[in-house]
Amino acid sequence: MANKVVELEELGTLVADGDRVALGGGWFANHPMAAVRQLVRDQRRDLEAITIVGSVDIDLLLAADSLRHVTFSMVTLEAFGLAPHFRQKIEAGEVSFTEMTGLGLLIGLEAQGRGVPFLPYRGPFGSDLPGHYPDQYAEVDCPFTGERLTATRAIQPDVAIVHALRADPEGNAQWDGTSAADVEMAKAAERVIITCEEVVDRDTIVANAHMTKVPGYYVDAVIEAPFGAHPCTHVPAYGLDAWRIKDYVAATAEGFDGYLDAIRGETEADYRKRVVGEDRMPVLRGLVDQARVLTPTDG
Amino acid sequence: MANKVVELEELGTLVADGDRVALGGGWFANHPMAAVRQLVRDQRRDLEAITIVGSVDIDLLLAADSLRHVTFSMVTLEAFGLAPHFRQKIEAGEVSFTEMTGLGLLIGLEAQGRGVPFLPYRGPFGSDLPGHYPDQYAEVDCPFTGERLTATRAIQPDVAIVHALRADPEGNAQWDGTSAADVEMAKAAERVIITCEEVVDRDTIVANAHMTKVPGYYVDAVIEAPFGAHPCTHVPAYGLDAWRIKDYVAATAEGFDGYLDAIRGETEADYRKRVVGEDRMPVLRGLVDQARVLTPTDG
Amino acid sequence: MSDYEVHELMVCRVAREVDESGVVVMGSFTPLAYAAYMLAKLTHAPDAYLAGFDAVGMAPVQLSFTGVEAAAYKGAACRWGMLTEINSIHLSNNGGVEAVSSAQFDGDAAINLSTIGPFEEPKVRLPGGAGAAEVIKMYRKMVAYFGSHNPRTLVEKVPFVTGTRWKIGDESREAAGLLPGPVVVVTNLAVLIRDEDERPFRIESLHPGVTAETVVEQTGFELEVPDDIPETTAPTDDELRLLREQIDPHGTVAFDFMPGKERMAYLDRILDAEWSAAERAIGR
Amino acid sequence: MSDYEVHELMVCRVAREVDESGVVVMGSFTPLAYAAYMLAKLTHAPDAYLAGFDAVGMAPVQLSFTGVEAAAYKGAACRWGMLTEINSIHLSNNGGVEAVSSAQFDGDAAINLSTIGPFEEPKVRLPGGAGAAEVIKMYRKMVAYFGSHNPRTLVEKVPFVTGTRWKIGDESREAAGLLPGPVVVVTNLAVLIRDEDERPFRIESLHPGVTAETVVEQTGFELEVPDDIPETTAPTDDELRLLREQIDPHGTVAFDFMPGKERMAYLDRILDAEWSAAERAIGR
Repeated sequence: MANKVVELEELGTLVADGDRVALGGGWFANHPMAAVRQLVRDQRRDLEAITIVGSVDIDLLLAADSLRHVTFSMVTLEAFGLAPHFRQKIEAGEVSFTEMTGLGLLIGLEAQGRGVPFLPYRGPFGSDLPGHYPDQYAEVDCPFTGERLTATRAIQPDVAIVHALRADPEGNAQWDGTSAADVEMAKAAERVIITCEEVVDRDTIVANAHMTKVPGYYVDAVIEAPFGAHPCTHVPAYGLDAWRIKDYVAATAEGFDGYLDAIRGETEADYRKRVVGEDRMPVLRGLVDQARVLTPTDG
Repeated sequence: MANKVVELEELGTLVADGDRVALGGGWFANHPMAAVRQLVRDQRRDLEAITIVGSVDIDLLLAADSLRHVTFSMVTLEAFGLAPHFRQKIEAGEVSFTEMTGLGLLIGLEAQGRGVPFLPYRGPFGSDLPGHYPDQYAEVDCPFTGERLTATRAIQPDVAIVHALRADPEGNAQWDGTSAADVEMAKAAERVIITCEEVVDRDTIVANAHMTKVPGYYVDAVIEAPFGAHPCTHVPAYGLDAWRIKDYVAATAEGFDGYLDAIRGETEADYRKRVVGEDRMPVLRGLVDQARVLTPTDG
Repeated sequence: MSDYEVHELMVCRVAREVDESGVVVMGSFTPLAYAAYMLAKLTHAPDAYLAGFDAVGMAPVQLSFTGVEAAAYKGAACRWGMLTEINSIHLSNNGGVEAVSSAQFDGDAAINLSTIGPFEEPKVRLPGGAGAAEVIKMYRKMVAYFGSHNPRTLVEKVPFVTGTRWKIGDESREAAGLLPGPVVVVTNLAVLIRDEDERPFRIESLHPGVTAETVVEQTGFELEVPDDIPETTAPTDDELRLLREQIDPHGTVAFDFMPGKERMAYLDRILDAEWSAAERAIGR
Repeated sequence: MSDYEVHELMVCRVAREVDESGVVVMGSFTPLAYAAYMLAKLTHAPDAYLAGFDAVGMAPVQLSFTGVEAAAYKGAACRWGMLTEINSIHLSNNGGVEAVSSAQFDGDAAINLSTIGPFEEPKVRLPGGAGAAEVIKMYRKMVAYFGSHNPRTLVEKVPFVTGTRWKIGDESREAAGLLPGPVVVVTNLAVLIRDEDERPFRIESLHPGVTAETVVEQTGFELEVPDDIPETTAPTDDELRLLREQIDPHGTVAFDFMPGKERMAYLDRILDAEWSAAERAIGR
């Protein structure tokens, strides 16, 4: 059976300077942070990042001067504020951007994945965004009803990096919780890199076949990266490391060089030891255990 | 919690003469045969059936004079021959039909379900079928690249009937094996009827959430119908009752009135007793157990 | 009647818009909106169909910054991804109620989440709208909520339209293939509503102690001021108990209402409580 | 070399077209095509990615009329439905090899599965093409197989085009956005191949004892007849053993080659064997 497993350190051979990179995850969930850190270590330059709802993944790449362009529908640290480097770099004119409507961006990725140059939908009528990007949004009339629809153009990333719960060596990748637009990114991209909490054997995949969202034939490389979404979540493996998100924001306020230097001077295993912490790991997993469902009888 | 469970005998209040009815399943898998038999008992008339790859479901409705029109991409009894009444009724000009290409039909259902009047795709270029149905197929040019694509028009059934492995009273419905176009039919239809092998409580659904393919908000009625796809398969509950498919073909050759009279004169529970048979049920389930995966070491 | 805080009043008022028709989708963890949906599902709308993150058919959950996503999946009937959600809910007219907040909002129910200053050279680059541009247009009801009702937020015309309701009146909405329904604005001062193309927002109710004059003064767009404006219905004891004890015991909703200086210390207290709960869960 | 039957030769020849690039999709249970895919996966193409019914990333399975669908799911890595399959395989140029049979086939690789006689008033209403119209065009390789090579099946021009290869030569396929690859016809007499727009099908190999003259006589469309035509490579002992003992012990492939009179009795024997296996499985 094909074996696509490589080490995180080999990421640099799979992502080139200048590539258009789709980064998975959404909100605070499941961004491929171990891969992002590796891109920072590799000092990748001039990347275009594509994100639906980005977070510290995008912000860290901006801080590290790895991006020339960001395509997004939202980038936010939610309760922890606006994404600081996202603001700084765009406001200073140092990075160009394409702000898309969420559905336009998602359906653009979908279009590429299903082999059509565009898809129509009942679009964001009245929004000022489409007018800024005539190469991405157009109008199209239904040939049957005459209804005017929004057309969104197919978007093809050079590479998609998404973080899964587990994958087998062939690349069959599974999610249990949030998968966001990971599947659409993988289907749209020229090359697909799966990072995952755990590489498992095929039998484990078969036993949970309903959780396989990206089948192996799409996948070029499988990378085991435990806590690979940290400090973001990967449900059900761990909850949000809000404390380290706060540290991130605080480090930004103090100038960010120390934060970057630390990441560049260590391996991902070092990062896990230093930032996640052996003693903290079980508690971060416990954040999932303590999460509560309510029933009307609780009331 | 909403309780949408009704008896099979109430199907007649949910499907009216003249309705456009999408019937789930594909190949020999998973057609909603219990519901089909009930439509025969209810002597429904002038229905339009929509099927992707139909089988004895379509053929039986034709035999019972319940259809005025069939929209299909294939109707076949596979190893057991051409569908006999499908041939007879169309060759005699007694039933009209729309033969669509498989992807055109499926994407037409998809379009309706996702709220667009059409969808483009790289179509069945060179096929004679689209030219026969200008209301269903058209050409559309990509507004970005100019590429000429096939547009398939949204198809809206009045009602979809699909057979699931299990559903809860709210209508959350699960499949383990073949779901064919059941999901697209449910999403496209004005009303949705789920028949299922077993009605279960919500906890069972939650414990298998990855198998939920039609969520409850789509669903109007849930009907428990064990062996509800018989003589077709419902994997992993039971395999193909090839012996009863042969009986069906033989009954056709002898004139089909006896076959129809028997169904009309009994309840579905009677049918299970008479045709499936208490003693045969475990063997039909055993057809699933005996199915074998091969490994290269077998060689 | 118990004492309550204004964010509790707002949660309860937003909850009242939630009914059992259509799906309610929660994206980012926005505590006030989440609390309102949970409250509705635990009280008057037990059959409300909720989707949060990629959990579809959610049970109501307790709010927390670190575990709310995990909770969403625990009681959910179905797993999807973003694409299936947008096609099966937003774009297919299955959206029920959407509660959004934005940097700016105007009298045509347009929102700005993109920029302060020129779009290409922003003074403040805002986070962007995610799916809001399409969602607020498609959903049956739009609820906009603002913790601070002032004329810099509620403006006459947003300088940049990230998204808009598109059509307001039921008839023009239906003519455009959209579900008919109102736009309801819930703020720390009042409730505003608009449901006709040719009439502006009107004050539906005033929170206790707030005058119509204050609301007009603090609103950048035209308002219709009825002669007789009721007071916003107070939360019931049952609602307050559910909110405080079950839905939001750590107080995530109040966080958005904290003044700048107190925010970080307040957040630390919430996070301490969540950490302790996790430690207990793993038996430390 | 063992003795073998022509259907076994055909299975082995079709299997040789299966490689490890792209996905192979099996729709209806067509025993010869299924056997070929399984044989390939068990021999030279272990990484061939198979999808059958809604089971994606299948393990190879044993053939049976009553349980092949169940077997498909048992070792599969993934579950999809038809829509995801067509968008993720067929239409996105991930299709590897498609083996089809049809009522009629012509020199332009067009198939008829719709009608004998006028379309609206057919003499014989055929089953329809399912996804074939789109699939044979999109896939990298098209394999057409026919158990009875005769000029009524292999016709000059099909009277009704259910679907077609659309473009044949690699260059014209790539210009149309299609994967380049040949059309291979495997019959009970010979193997034909076409891979250029301007040249007709040519005889690639002849089965033992068959002459080029017979093939030309039995083919309704123009054929190029090379001077020196090799004999179709015989199945190996290993292939025959896998086919007979593992892949198709009940003999489902041979069923399609049975003369009319023997068909039903033969089918009964297969079904008896399958029933017995099921009884054993449940311990009767």
